[in-house]
Amino acid sequence: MNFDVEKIRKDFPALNQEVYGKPLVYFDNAATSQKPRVVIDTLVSYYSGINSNVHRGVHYLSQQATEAFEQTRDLIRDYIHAKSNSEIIITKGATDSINLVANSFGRHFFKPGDEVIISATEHHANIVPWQVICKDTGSKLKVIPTDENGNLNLDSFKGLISHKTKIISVGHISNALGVVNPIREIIRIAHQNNIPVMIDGAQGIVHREVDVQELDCDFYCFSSHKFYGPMGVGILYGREKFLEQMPPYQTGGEMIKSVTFENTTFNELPFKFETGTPNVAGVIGFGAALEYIKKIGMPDIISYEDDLLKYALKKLNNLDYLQIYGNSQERAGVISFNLKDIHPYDAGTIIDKFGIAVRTGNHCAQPVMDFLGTTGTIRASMAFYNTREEVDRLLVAIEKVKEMFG
Amino acid sequence: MNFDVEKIRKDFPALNQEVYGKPLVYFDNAATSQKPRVVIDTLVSYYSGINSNVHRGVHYLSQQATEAFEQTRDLIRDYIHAKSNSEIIITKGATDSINLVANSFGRHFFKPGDEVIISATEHHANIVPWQVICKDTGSKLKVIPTDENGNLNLDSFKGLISHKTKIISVGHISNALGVVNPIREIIRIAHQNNIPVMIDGAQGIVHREVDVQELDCDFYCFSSHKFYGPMGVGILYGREKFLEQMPPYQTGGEMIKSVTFENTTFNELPFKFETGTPNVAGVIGFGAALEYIKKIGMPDIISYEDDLLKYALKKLNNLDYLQIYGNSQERAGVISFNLKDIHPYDAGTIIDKFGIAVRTGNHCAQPVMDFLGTTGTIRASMAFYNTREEVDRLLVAIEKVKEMFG
Amino acid sequence: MTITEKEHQVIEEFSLFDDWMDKYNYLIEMGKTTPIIDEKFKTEQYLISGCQSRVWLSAEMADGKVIFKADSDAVITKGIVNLLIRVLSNQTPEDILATDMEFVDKIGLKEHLSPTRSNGLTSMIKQMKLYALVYKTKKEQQN
Amino acid sequence: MTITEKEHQVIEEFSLFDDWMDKYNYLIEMGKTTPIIDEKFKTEQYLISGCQSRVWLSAEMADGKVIFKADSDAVITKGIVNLLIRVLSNQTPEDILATDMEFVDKIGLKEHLSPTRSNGLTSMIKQMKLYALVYKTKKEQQN
Ligand SMILES: Cc1ncc(COP(=O)(O)O)c(C=O)c1O
Ligand SMILES: Cc1ncc(COP(=O)(O)O)c(C=O)c1O
Repeated sequence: MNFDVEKIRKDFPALNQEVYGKPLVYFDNAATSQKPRVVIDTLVSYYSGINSNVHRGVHYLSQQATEAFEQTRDLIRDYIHAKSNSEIIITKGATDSINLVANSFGRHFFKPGDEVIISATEHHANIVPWQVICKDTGSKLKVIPTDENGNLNLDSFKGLISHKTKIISVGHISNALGVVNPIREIIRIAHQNNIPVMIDGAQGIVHREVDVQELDCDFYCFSSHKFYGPMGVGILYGREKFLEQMPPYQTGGEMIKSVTFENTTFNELPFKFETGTPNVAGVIGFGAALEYIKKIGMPDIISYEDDLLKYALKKLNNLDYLQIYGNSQERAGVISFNLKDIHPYDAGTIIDKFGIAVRTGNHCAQPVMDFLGTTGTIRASMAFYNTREEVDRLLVAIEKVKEMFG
Repeated sequence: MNFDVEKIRKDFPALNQEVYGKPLVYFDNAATSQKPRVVIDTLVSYYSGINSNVHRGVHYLSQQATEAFEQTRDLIRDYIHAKSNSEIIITKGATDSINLVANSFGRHFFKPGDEVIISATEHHANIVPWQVICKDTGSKLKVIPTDENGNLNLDSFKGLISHKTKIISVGHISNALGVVNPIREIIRIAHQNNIPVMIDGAQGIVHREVDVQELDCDFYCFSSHKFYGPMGVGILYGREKFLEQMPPYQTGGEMIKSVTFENTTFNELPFKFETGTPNVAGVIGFGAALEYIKKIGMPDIISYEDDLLKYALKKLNNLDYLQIYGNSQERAGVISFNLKDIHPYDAGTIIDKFGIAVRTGNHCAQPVMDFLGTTGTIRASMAFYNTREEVDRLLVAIEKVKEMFG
Repeated sequence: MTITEKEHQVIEEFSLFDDWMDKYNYLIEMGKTTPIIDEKFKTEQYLISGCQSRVWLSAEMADGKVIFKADSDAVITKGIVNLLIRVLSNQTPEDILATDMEFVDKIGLKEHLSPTRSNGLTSMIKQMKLYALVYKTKKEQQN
Repeated sequence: MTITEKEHQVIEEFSLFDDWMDKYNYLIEMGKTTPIIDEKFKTEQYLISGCQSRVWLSAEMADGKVIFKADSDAVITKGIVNLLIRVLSNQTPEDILATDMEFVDKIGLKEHLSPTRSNGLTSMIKQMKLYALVYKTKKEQQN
């Protein structure tokens, strides 16, 4: 493996800083990742150069910006192996993408009595939009149960499916526990019953290779900012067949063909779902992130991350006062834990003082916290630029916490 | 006046470039503005420093980012003189803001037979969302007519108002014609009838000082990217009284208080309307833009821009083969015109070759184009960094177009 | 003349122009020449989307060859579509389908025209090939 | 002791600590001390929002003074709220309303605690002042 983590770390300016006089350990990657220099440089050169509004502009800058913008769409399509650019919708984030589908698919396809299936380990972004649309359309939300380690129960899942099920939406990787869900199996079962499946890939895209055609999912979404790109950009992949049938979500400029006060006809895919001035800089910056990732190579990234995760788990498992959640065969990116009898907030406050950024709380996944019987956990989420030394430093901090509160 | 345009131009890296071997003249500011260096630098230092997800994070970076993010909200509140931060909602752009209000206000307050009033000179972003919600709720869209110069007819407006009118939404400054609408008068009349008013300030905020309390509007929205800030950020000001009553728009993380699969309770204002990871970098960058604008001083900016606009109008009026639209007493930022018998697209294509960025087409305001009896116009939209020399260069280009096609 | 021969002719003509102004003047000239479409074709049905100006394109078969006609409300657009017609009209459906329109790149049309415009260009070429495909299919069904 | 006197006491105590660790150890100690709230107050109604951990706060009047009691599921948070109680409890509503709680800044609580947390802190202080306001209003109505 040609993977040199020290060299890679140099690509990320934010990693090279001190916090409270100590070198930063950034273990909050599941919340948002740091950005390689090439992404930051792309933003600078965009705003110093071709910055302008895209589409419909005849002037040079607008042409350049449009070309760069649409080339990024090519890049994204290519990266996730979608069939065509019509299937790549630019949004402002994973949450926006899920709201789009819940709203547009839901309003079009749901009738009173219909059902939506999600899982017990979802992020709020993949719960609440479905709750709202179910309430609005008189449909019902059903939940795939999990065992105490965050493994979804596929037998129960099969039992939930009925002719009323209109869509299934599950996360690729749980952000609270790091469990990789059996989405292939879920998609296979769903499709046997002719039910479309949406995958919330906010964490999945970061730690796994994604081929939407091979996965055979109907929707897949993620955020740029968790995948080394700028903030304010999200992606929604949708199968053309469904996108064609779905009504527009937000409306305004760009997404229309013609407007009179009496009637409006909408533009073709993907523009039908993209209104207002897009985040051109952000999108082009995300293109730079994708190029960067491709250069490092996802297979190398995955094997390095898996190795680091295993190392961390082994070390943490040695501490008998730790409760580690999500002990699944398939896990990635995230370790969620608690020190027995110590509030995660207390622990997080002290760990922070060691210059280590972990997240504490419910991780926007309150139902799974309720299920685990805790108000929150400490979550260390890792990226391919993290190191074993950083894991060791986390251990030192944890031991100190134990000492202070134990 | 302490206003040195040559010095100011040096603050904007993108202005310092050549296009087709000629110094760029950027007259497409109404589509998106260029950014001062301090905005670009802020993005760089954010992404190289405190980049992290905001709210709920206990670690240092998250605290810093949250503080900077919320301080920008202070800055915005202060800039438009809103009463409290609860009234400042961060969106992804003006279009997003209008969709939010149309949806959330509309679904809550509209009953079949109700009416919405907009104007004949609106941008599609302030037409289509209202069309959609009217259709969904069985309400009716009414339109304030305009004269041939884009001046709204206030007598007709009074005639449109009825006890069924639920909201009035008009632009502050028309992006297609540059006409400044009599929004004070509209708000006064509306409030006499207890009807709330939304102002689409996408262009207004750029060329006028805005005090939402003094204006007494109920909603006011705009985009960062047209106001010298980064892309992917919009603002919605809303009167707390209405925001409190309105249901959330998008749902997911951040905007909730508690989630179970059965029930979700929502967070307080402004967070109730903000879900998903916000564009932290963009918001903080917009803060830098506001500081910059405040330093230059809006009164100076306005008087310089007005002077430049007058100069350009005088010059263009000398060309008898030009048709100039929007000849109103109150205009700002934009000159929309056509060369008689020459298609704007033909003209724009040639003007571009002179290194001059103008926009051609319907400017996302097809109804006003229909009304003017044209498929499109050439639009030169100016900012305080444009100069008289640049106007002169536009004139040379126009004369060349006349020569080639005339 | 075959399509390739016509392409070479066009490339040669454009090679004479030193600057963009001459190219555009040439396109403007082309925009003023026939064949102009019959008014009855200037309807929604024949409109090509994706251009900032309106372009109407019609096709008919004569002696086993496709005859294209077009018009646009913008002169430069009309010049471009007429250039395409000059190369593709009066050719067999098979030949039209087979060509990859190399000349478009070679004469700097793509480079000098915006993505908006080259989208328009792409739409025009796509539409022409579509007509060719329809006629080819019809012919095959008749055999 | 007046509020100001108590504030000075706290500021003095904190001035002895060289590093953050000592400050937190002190807060943890404070978190372990009484007055702990009665279990019956540990309900939604007494919960203060805006903190990552749960904080319950109750108040009652005795001899014209407000007595605060509080609890939290996190020790540090409990330490902080107990610190506030130490300064504000057993004071008149008027005095509580009048103070601007300077000591919070002076002992570096704001600086060392996150905005999330200082929001929690703000919420706590706000809630305490609200209680004081209620009691003040009640008193005035009785007169
Ligand atoms: C008057 C007006 N309203 C709304 C918009 C939409 O703004 P955005 O594209 O930033 O959402 C624009 C921008 O073109 C505008 O000029
Ligand atoms: C699994 C999952 N889904 C959705 C989201 C929401 O992503 P965003 O906040 O970028 O919209 C997140 C981010 O926290 C996540 O981890």
